Amino acid sequence: METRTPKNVFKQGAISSGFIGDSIAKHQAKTSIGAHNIFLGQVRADVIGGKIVSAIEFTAYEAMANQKFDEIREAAFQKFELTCMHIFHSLGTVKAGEICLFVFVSAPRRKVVYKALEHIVEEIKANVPVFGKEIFEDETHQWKKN
Amino acid sequence: METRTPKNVFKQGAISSGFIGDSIAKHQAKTSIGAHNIFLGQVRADVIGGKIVSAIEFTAYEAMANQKFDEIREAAFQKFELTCMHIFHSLGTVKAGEICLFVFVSAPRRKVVYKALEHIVEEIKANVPVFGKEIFEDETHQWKKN
Amino acid sequence: MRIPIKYFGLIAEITKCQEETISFSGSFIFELLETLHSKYPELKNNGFQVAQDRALVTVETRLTGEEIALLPPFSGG
Amino acid sequence: MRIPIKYFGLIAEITKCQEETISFSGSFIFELLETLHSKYPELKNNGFQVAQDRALVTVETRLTGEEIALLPPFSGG
Repeated sequence: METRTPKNVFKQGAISSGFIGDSIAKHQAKTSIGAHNIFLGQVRADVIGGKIVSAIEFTAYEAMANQKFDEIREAAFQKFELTCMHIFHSLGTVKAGEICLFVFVSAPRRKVVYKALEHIVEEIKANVPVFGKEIFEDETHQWKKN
Repeated sequence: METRTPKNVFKQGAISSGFIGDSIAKHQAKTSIGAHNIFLGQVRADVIGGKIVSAIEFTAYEAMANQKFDEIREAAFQKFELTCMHIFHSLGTVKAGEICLFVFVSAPRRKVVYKALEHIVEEIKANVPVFGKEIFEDETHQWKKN
Repeated sequence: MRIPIKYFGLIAEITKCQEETISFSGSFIFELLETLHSKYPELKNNGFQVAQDRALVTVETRLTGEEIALLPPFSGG
Repeated sequence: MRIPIKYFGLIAEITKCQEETISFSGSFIFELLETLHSKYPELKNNGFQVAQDRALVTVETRLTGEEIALLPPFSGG
């Protein structure tokens, strides 16, 4: 049984570029780091059946999702020699052009960060119970598929 | 013969987190983008023979380097379906903990950005005439090897 | 047994609620699903996975009384 | 032929200058390198690549009179 409480990965609304810049700045004190790799998921204004996606509204099974994020994080630290790792995912409405997923890995040397980042992002997409509702400009919607 | 003038990739001194945040923000208007991938090279305070690296001083064969960066960029646009790509490299002194390389790729879908980013960073490391002089705290130095 | 059930995404649209507690006499997930399919016939046309106590389970899993969740395809990021 | 030559990194430390123009009567890169090795004996102990007109060349390449550069191992990023 998992007893430790996983960190909360979710943030209400879009993830701002200022928040991302600040996260990068915080790593300047960690002078053993030689390479950072960052993935950002951005909401696309897809055209589906002639209608344009204006936003995605994210919901999640939060307790299970935070546990999954925690498992993904722990497994990645086991698998890859990383100095640190941060994951943030939006909940609620994120407009087209805004950022809804921010994954940030850092390591002494670069070779490991490429593989680690891809692995973590793919794990998130496949295994974390988050649900995106694509809202069209006419306020109809459809459920996003990854 | 190459007639177009390549963009200047070099920036004097460290690349600030604010600059990176602003670059991210500028992409919010490009609503066909679904995924960004960013690589950041950070100067490590390596300990070499008991002495600590306090900074790297970068020089480059600028004319050839900018031409190489341009070739790498054009080849990557041919090879990968990318919406945009930005490369910045520091010249001059960059202190331990500061960022000296910023590579930023964006695409409609995520699968392509991992491969594209790794490819571009490895090409830069292998083929661009930039030279790093590792400055120790006692002001002696050695030449960096990748 | 009283079983708390959570619904998400498209599934919550079909059930028109995000959670409820169901009184139920069976022992397995597949028996619970039969009950839910009767209550919400539209569920049959939609794929979902089932979690018990925040972990995915198969339909042959025995009910423990802990929270059940019906999860449509994940689409995070 | 007068040939402009640029030196970088460790190589510029050895030559104690970043660029110079050399008057020279040979036709090939390897001949130019012989001249430079005589002028800067310490060059022999250090690996470098040669560029002519901003493109890497081999020692068998013919000199065109355009800018030559002596490039130690690249270490950007």
